[in-house]
Amino acid sequence: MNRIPGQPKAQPYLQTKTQPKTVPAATPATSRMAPSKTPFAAQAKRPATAPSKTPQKSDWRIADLMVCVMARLLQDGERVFHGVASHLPMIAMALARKLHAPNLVCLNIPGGVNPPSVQKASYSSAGADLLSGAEAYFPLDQIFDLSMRGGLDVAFLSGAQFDLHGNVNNSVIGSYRNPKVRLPGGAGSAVLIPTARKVIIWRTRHDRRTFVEKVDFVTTRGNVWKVVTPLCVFGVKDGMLRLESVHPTSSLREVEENTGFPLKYGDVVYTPPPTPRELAALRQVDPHDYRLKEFKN
Amino acid sequence: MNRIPGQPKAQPYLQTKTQPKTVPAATPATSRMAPSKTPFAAQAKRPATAPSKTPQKSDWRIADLMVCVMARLLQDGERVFHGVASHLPMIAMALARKLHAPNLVCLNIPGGVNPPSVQKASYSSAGADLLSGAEAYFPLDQIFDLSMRGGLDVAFLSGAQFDLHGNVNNSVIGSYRNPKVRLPGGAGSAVLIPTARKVIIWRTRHDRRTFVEKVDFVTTRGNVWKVVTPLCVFGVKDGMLRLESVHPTSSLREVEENTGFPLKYGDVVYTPPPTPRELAALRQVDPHDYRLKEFKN
Amino acid sequence: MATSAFASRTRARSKLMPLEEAAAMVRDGDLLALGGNVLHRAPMAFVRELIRQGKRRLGVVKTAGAHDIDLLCAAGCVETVNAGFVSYETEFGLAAHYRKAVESGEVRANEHACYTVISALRAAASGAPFMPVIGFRGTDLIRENDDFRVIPDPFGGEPVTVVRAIVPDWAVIHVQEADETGNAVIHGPKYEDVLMSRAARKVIITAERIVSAGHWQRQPTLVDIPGFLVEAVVHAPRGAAPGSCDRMYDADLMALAKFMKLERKDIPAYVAQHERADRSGRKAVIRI
Amino acid sequence: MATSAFASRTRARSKLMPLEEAAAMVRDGDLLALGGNVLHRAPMAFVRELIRQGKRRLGVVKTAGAHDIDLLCAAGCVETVNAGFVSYETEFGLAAHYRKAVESGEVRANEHACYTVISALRAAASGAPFMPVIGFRGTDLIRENDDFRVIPDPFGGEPVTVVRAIVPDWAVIHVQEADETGNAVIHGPKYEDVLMSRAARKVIITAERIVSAGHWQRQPTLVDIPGFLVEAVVHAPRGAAPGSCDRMYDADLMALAKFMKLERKDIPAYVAQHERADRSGRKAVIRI
Repeated sequence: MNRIPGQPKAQPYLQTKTQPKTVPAATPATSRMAPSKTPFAAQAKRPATAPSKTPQKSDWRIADLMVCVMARLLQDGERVFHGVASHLPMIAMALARKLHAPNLVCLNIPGGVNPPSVQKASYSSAGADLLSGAEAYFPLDQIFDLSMRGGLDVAFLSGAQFDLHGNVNNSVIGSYRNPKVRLPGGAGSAVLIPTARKVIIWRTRHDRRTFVEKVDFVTTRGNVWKVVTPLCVFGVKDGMLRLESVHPTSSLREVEENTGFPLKYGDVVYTPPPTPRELAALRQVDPHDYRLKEFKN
Repeated sequence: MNRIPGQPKAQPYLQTKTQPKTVPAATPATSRMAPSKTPFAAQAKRPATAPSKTPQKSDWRIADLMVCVMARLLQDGERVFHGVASHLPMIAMALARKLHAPNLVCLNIPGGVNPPSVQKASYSSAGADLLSGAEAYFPLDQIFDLSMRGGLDVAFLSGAQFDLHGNVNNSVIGSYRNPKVRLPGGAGSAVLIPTARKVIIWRTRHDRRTFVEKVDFVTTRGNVWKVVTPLCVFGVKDGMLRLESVHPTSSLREVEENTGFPLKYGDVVYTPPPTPRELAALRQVDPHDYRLKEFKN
Repeated sequence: MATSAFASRTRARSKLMPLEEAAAMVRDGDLLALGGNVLHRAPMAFVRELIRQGKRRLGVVKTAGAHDIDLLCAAGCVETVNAGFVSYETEFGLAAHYRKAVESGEVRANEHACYTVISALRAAASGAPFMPVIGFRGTDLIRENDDFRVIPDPFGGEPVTVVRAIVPDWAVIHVQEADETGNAVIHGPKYEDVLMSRAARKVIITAERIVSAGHWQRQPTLVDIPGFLVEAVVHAPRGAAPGSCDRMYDADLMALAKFMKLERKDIPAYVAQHERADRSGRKAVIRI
Repeated sequence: MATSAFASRTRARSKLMPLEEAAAMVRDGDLLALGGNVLHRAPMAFVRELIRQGKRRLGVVKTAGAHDIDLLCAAGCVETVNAGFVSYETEFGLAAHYRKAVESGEVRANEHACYTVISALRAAASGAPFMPVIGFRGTDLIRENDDFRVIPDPFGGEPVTVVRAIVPDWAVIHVQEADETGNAVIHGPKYEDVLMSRAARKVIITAERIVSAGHWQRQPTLVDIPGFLVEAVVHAPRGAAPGSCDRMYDADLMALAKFMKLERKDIPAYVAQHERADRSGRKAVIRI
């Protein structure tokens, strides 16, 4: 496990209320990817209903942090979509709705508007369980239409390769007609990234194969707003990815070493770690730790 | 009442089985339109459940004949649509389904596939009663789609003006921008007449204002197959309306005098009158005589 | 399912408001998609309220209208009608006020085929500038109505007619049941209402009954219009009268026959008569 | 209502037939739209029967496929896949057989956005040669996939991407309930299945349960696919397994995990194993 020292207890954690600590430029980095597969032993033993008031580094895992970061990016009342193979956003949306965005409109492929729970979505984020008990039915074709007419606020999308210019590839490694690797395909991203008001990219890998100088194929490009990885958060400025915050478990150098394009940044801060309130809510929303699933491949 | 002499009792009535009698060219005509508003007194007194075995002229009205003619044009298994303000086709479709076309697929604006009854559709052929008890739901937008992709066999449509070339006007009398009369509009006809495999036009008026030399406006043109009026049935040959049969209540001369374009015809026959079986079924399908409604304006 | 953990859901902002308030959101010159079809489930209470509020230069879009469009034309509220058919079906014949207004040049009848209205709304719903309508050909409407063009098929087929998107400012839809957040259910024929709710910039629901939030959680696929698309919910009992509303009431043919005899000058009194009934719905949710 | 007078309705031709017979209608080279989404409600029994019958050069169209497309590719039945996404979601990762077949050049991956699949099917359903897809821009797919063109907006707006119609020869849809005439009801998410039933030339329904004709007369709006669009109805209990079928069974993750270990040579034995279960449905309606 490679983690930088925990934050001092006195540090405020709520991103919205405080100025997060600036990242020291020379924080050491020793691995290419932030590991997050194995839950901390301490965490596993802690009763889920009684979280510590003052979280330590052992209170959370990268998956927890990523979900919390993604949830914080959502504002109350927004219409947000997640697709297939999207456990982290699915949980982040439910978390945001529970915490600060009670009027979030959560949309998904099976069409359940605001599913009351994501606790049955163990192996799929596109199944009937997300429709069960929902407020209304608004399925995929209509979600696309909504985005086309400018009515989708946020889409969570992923991919296999990203470059400095926010190009996304989930189609092929190598050439399209004669691929070295045939990837799953961009799913909805080729129409959603250009049309959703804000696009949040997440990816559970952060290495030089994923963040590349130039993508092999532009499956899509457009309104990328944030990119959340196990190491950091990128924003977009002047059409280019720009490092916004480094997770407290990582460092500027680690990000730099694992990114295939030259990092752009100004004032980089530490990503505020999950707060006790966030962690408690997260345990309620996702008691079975489905948020770890995306880290298993 | 202007009716030509009744057919001899021995004459067979079933169009499908016999060669209908040829129309004498000089049958006298004295009125511009076949009246059919008032049911015959004799008919009104006859118990609906015990029709005569040998129909006399007093057994049926023009509305009955028109409905029977329209029903006969439908073949088993066909997908047939009627729209708004369409009592005659609505009843004709139900009648065909009851008689010779049990697998007819009856479609309508409210979306009831094969409504079990049209007996509640008193003032409208577009209301919820046609969906109640239906086999399935297939509403207007999908019926149009079906026709666009070549899947609609027959559409019943009407209009205010028709000409020799099968042009249909239900838009304006006078000019489009500055109309003398603003008509209701072509409804679905501008897309259905070009795309349905067969279009049956019906109209309860047959006069020189309706069948004109040249329509004021071409709302639509296309696959007109038959035109059923209170006087006759037109077919279409080489893109032109051609007289096919004259109702036994009318005459070639009457049709000629009431048609604003030169009549084209070869062997013209009398339209076989409704059979006892047809009339009995018609009374079951439409016991409240909704088929007279279109003759009231 | 831990519904209790999501108590905040039931506290979502109520969109229930009086008819007057909802109608006041409509501005002169707005384009309205009116739900229902001919004499069935048209938002008549809302239409009468628009007239009482003296709206002007409205555009209307609908496949087949009857009393709604006729009445708005009689009251001088309308500038343009985009429709495939405007008439009272068989029983009452032509829509006399609409007809006169078009013939006098006061109202522009932008005639569509019913399907081109649907296609234009589909274009709007999918954010597209136009929609191909393969069957719309050989009609003078292509020449006279500026909403149509014939373009080449880029895939090498025959030229194809396209219809311009129609984006209503409002879809006004009368339903049997809605909750205060705007989730709405149409019983019986849905006509073009669901499409309208997707094509319009904003949606106003008038409803026979206001049901409690979460009413359809056992069968969410029954919800025709999800609340998040809806701007306002109005409780409007008998809101489609004198037209029909499936499972609630049939058309009032006597009332319609009476209306047929009215002249234009009688319209203010006619809509004033309905004011109390039209505004009789509940203004707020009674929480138990 | 005089239902008795319409007794002939219940004598409509039954379309119920054995799985083998329905699959035999599919010819080599046909284009199939497969219902469901990823691991949910895909017509797996039908897919396995296609493999047992040795179909070749099939085209497949679907927004997001998983086991269905992977298995067909493993069996060498496929020539082209038109899809937005082919993968087993998170748990099982990529669709290995699909991936290898594309990488070897045996299968052509005609990548779409899920929405351009929907748009292409909408074009087919409405008989149009193409459909505008306003959001599809800035992607290399426009260059590489021949289904797309960028055309001017005849109404003066920005150029717009259009997608060519995709007209499947067959839509194969697994549902929970159907009657012998083909009326079919999907419980839970419908995905693109209703659209597919309208876009395809012919429809095959496989169903968990065969219900009596007239089953939905009290609520005809529940019927997702009207029988007159349907060519064949197959009784296929557990017809979506090892995927899920809402309200009937969830995905069989153990079976899927086992499948993941199979190589191409194991596929004939794999589908043979399923033959008895796949063909276990009723072949005819039992009339009481």
